[in-house]
Amino acid sequence: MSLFRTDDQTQFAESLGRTLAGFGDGAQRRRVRATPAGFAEEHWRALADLGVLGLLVDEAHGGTGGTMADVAVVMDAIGRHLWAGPYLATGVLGALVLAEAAPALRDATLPDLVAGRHRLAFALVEPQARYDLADVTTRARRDGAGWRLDGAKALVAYGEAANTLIVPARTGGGHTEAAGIGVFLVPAKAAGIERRGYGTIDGLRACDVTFEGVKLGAEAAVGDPGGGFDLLDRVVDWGTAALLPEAVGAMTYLYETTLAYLKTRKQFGATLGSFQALQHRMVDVFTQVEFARSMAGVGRLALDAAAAERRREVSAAKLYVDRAARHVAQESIQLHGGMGMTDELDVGHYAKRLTMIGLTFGDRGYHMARYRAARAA
Amino acid sequence: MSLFRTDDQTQFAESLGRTLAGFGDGAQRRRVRATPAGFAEEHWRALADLGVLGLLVDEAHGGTGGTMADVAVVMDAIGRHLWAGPYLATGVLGALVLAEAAPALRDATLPDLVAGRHRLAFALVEPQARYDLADVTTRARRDGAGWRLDGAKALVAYGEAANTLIVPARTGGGHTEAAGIGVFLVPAKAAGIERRGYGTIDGLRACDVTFEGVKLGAEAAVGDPGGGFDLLDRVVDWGTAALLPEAVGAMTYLYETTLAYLKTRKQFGATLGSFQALQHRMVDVFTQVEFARSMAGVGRLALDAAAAERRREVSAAKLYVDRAARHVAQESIQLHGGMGMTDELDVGHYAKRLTMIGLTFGDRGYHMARYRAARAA
Amino acid sequence: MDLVNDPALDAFRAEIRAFLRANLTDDIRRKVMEGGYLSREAHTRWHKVLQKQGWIAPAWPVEHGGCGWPLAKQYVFEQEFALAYAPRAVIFGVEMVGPLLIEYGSAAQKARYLPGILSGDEWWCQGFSEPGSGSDLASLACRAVRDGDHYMINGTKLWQTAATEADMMFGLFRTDSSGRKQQGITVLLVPMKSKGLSLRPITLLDGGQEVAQCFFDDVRVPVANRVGEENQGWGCAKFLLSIERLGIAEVARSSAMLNRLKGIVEQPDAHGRRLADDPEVANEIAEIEIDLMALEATEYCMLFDPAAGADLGAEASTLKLMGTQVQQRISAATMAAAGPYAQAMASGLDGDNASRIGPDFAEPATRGYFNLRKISIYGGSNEIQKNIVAKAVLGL
Amino acid sequence: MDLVNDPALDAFRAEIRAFLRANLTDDIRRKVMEGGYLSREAHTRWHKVLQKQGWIAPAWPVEHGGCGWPLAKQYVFEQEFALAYAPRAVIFGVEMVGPLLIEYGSAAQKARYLPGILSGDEWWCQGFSEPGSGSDLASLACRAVRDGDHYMINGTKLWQTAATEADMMFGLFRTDSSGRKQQGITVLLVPMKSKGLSLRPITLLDGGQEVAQCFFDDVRVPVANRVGEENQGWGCAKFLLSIERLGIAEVARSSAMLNRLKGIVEQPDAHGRRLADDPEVANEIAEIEIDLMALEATEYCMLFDPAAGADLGAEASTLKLMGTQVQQRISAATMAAAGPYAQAMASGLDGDNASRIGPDFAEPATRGYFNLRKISIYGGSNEIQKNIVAKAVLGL
Repeated sequence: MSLFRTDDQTQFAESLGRTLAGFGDGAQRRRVRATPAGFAEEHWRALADLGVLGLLVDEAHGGTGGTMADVAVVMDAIGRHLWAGPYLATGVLGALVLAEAAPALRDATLPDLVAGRHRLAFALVEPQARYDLADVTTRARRDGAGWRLDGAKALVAYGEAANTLIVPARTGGGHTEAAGIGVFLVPAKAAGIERRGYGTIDGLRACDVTFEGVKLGAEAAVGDPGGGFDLLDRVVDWGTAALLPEAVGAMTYLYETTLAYLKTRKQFGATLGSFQALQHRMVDVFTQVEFARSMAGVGRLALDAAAAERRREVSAAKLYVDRAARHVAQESIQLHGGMGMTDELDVGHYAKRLTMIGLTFGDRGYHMARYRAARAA
Repeated sequence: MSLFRTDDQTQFAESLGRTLAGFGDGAQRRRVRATPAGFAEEHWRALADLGVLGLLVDEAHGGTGGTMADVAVVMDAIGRHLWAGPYLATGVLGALVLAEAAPALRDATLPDLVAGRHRLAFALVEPQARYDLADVTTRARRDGAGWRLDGAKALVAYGEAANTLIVPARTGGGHTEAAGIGVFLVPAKAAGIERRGYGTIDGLRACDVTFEGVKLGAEAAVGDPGGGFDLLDRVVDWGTAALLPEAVGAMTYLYETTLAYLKTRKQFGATLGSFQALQHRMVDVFTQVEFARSMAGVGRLALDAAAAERRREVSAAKLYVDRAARHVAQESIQLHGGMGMTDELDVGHYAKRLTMIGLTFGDRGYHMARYRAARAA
Repeated sequence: MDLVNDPALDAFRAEIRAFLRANLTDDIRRKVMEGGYLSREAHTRWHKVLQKQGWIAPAWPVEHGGCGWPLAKQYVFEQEFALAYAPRAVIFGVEMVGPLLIEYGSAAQKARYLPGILSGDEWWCQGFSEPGSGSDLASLACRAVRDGDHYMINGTKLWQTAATEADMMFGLFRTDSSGRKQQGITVLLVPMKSKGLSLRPITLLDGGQEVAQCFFDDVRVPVANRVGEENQGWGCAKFLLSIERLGIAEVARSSAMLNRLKGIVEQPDAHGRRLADDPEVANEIAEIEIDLMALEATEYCMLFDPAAGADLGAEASTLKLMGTQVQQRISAATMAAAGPYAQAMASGLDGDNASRIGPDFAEPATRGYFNLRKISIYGGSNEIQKNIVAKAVLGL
Repeated sequence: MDLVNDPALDAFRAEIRAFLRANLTDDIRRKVMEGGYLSREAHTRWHKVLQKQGWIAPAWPVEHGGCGWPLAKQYVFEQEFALAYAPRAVIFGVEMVGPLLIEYGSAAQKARYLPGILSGDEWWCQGFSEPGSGSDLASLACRAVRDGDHYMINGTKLWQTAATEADMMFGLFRTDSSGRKQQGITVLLVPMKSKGLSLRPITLLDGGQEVAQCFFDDVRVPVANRVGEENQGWGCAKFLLSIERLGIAEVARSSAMLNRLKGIVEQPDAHGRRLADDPEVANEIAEIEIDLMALEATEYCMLFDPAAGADLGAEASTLKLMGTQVQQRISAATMAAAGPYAQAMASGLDGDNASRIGPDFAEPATRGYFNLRKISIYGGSNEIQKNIVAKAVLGL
């Protein structure tokens, strides 16, 4: 992997861009996002047809055996077009977790995943946990050869549309201990599961999930059921690294749109772009976007490194990109003036998504602490 | 006391301004500051004649029984004219400490202080202590009816010109404990005292002082020799509150000078002040100066409050003014371009003084911790 | 920090507190605290309580039905209301139309309109901005042509707050295009039910519809509804803008919002951990608190400095600049306190608790964060405020 | 973070490290680390060591005595030198005059001047800025009038770094005032010993005299000293400015300064306390470190993106903007680490340890803080860089 796109990736990005643009203008896409599912089945299939779901799946299971650099191309396009759907948890986190799952489950599921017939959701957040990955109170108890799951998860993106939930659960240890956590693959329709759906401010669909005496087979546990924290930590880092190009894509849209607005909107008999104070602020926006783009690459490259370096650099990249995203989002609204405040313009919707990315998989406080701890390690 | 100047104070400020302006232009004042004493005896006398030294001294001892609002007028003028000399430790801290000293010492010294014949210096800093007031290792041991002093102090402003040093020393307790600290008035020429002088980056004169078996009378201890921490803390708050109007005065100079420069300096066929990006930055400078001015008033008013509120608000004011000062100093240099970098322009010298005020009596980290602690108290 | 150091005001302050304790209902208090939209019903209910107390118009002269209070009393009044999360009186009538008419209105206009403002029965909206005239207000183009004893209005106005609720608009209209753009502007009072006047509510980022666009299609307004002389409206506009700057620092409202935030971060979670113990959170709150102290002190200085004139000068723009920063910063910190739950948006805009996901404060916090982006844009954007200071104060 | 992921360069990197370990003396290393002024003697001593190694001019073509290295090798070279606190070669000769003459010089000029640069025996200074022409460089007025086979120069140049040490100046002079200001500028090479040329060293904020003003009073320079055509000097100037932007991010130098700061804050004090354990200090350093990572990655992308052209575009100005911020922020944090001792200034500018007050690093840290204010002013101020990006990249 490198910081630069290959020619193939550039072409891939172009065809992705055409496909996503074909999903309609901002208002049309918002209407789709406001449906109960939060995305359109035919759009999902169109993306599957482009091969986006198999990027991280090996060829033996129908995938293309690509890298996170390929995923970054997808996430950037998603960010630019403000598309929302269960891609991250399926094509990235799901592919990653399934590759380490029990062989039978893995072999049965991955080809369906690649083909767009099997979706996953990541049931990470617990109501009390904020961003602490080790704060897991959902419990998995041995139950014969299998498991019995009890507990609750919140803010599960596209959990209603998922066939399988990825669920960290406690098999032992105290409830903020890293030891004693397992990662489970849970059929979404298993008896004892309830899902309560709602929209999010950034136009996603999420749900709260409760597990009450949910019976799972032995194969539901991915890897060591008491030593899954490292897997969880790694999965979240992959998820984080995947959000960064989405943020960069959205920032790029805002930069381009705001710049175009400054070049056309007139006040005091001149375009806004002719006012030096606004020029300098727009240069800051441009700079933030370009630097965030590089930093998203740093986060991606770090996924291949040893755990301490991976943690350190993924957190560094998240911190940097989030700060830039917040700045670009705020400036884009401000420079659009009153229009930037309206629901009908796309600007605010991109701004909301960027703001929420900053609060997903850890905020500034969380990643700063994690960065410093990883650096000291 | 109020946030506003009385008419008397406005007149006082004007005559002070005339007197300080009479000390010469920037280059002339710098030459005076570069002398071994760091200030001119005749300037000191001129200020004493204006009554600045007796502002905080009661009328019984020859003073005018004024308030810190009067001192703020003096410090503001000192800041505006970048005058440097032993005023703070003599007219403010010295007057304050002497008022609580043994009556004989107090009655003998205060009239001389008011008349400009007796100067004090504040030997606060210890080499290892940074800003921690309780980190005192200089020791005062009982010695018959009196005391014996051993230790070292650093960065004593105008210590060489002082007749008396104000010296916090440990009489008991562990060496970062608040209990067991006394405040002593030490004749500067007592046997066993050595002073090593040097200049400072901001044009002051300072010295390191060592005490080796210095014998002091019983009257040297101000108040309770084991319970002087509160006095020390209060004295430093008065000193801090007095630095703030000095900073505001210096910022006001920089604001006015930089604004004048923007109005005259031409580039690209127009004055710098016609460029909107610079206009907006200059508005920020103006805003910072005005808000810092109010906040210096808040710090001053807080001196009369109970200890927790005094600590909280003095620290808040210091934090605010320091941040503004740093910003104004940096912008004044930047907006002056290359000229701002030169020693011959006054701008850089004001910037240096402002920067050093930010590191005197506690920096950002110190006052933030103190603010939070006082708020919780 | 107690800047209003006047024992005579202490009793007054106590009186307000007692009144609010006795009269402010929980539903209204909570709505204000959360930055939600108050219904016209709730607004009117509160207005009637204030009216009974005689506290509708603190700044108006007594002869027009106001309290006629000196500035210091108004200041304390506003402070206590804000700290208690009490709503303002319906803003445009009391704070803008009243002073405008008292200054420029005819006797007949005062007699006709002031009572409705005081009773709360007639609501007003402002008609200043237009699609092409935001920052550059004087370029407004919505045209009023004299036709006998009427003006005929054609064009459009944009960003009218509460227009859908309002009975009347006080607007600026173009009556002459031949001279400088500041000339040829006239103030007219327009009934919102006028034939030819239609509204398009505008949904904002937070999902609310507090503003609208107004379309004028041959709307006829009697000449008697003109305030001041024809083509002299720019003077009225400047007068109103200078009023709008008073209190624009929103110090007491920000104090209240900061108190709320402190309450939130001091709540222990299920493990007994408190966000307030995170040094970064604690520092951020401390910094906001200190910025707010500086804002309060500066506002106080500008309002009460005996050496300054009676009117707030252009320096007051700095209060808006810093005030909006503080408010936006508090709203960002409040949203951040919600952590992942900031994202959830289960309830409608007026939804009650039952339908919220996560902690109660989370959803209003996020809506509030996005809603408050407006305060650096509306009422003269922060960029315009800087231009004003650069020109009027710095002489650039 | 290891961006240069090329095993072929690892051996090269090891070679440089070994060379520096063996050859860089402590006095020079420490001076660079502290940001002090290197004497001409020390500079020359180091230059001779590099010359023996053949490493004077990494970017020059081999036929002119350079290393002819590809960009990646130059990048690693610069990186390792910076991390080891090794001085640069005397900057104007190798990095500016050499490339200028290689691009625009006559064969005779190359033969005459390149050897002196490579040997380090002839020092150069730049003659661009003037009292009235700082940001607006093209407005320069220092006049060169053709007089037979000489030019006669009158006027003044300002801010010439190392002018007091230099043997030659490459300068921009006004040879025609009739057209656009960018036209009518000519590059001349001026011996500093010329009759009529005098210097006034300028003391800067930190007490050093690294720059000077140059006065030209009927200074005669042979026409043979003209580089390129008469009146075509603006093209040369732009060429030089584009060179100056390369490496202007100062990533590796900043990394080295940050390493030094980390070493300082990790030192326990007399009570075993470390500044590094203060969360605010730790956060500040972490933030700088992260900003530096972003700067490094962005510089790397701009330099090595195969999809981009060979030349750094105006985007490179963003590297200067962010690079100066990082450097100034490190210098501020280093000064802050000195606490009250930041104020002490006992030694002279080249004073040794013995005369310093407080910790060794304190005095250079404070001088460094003030000295580094220059980097956002010189070489095209940050405001000018923003103008460049706004125009050339954003099309505003």
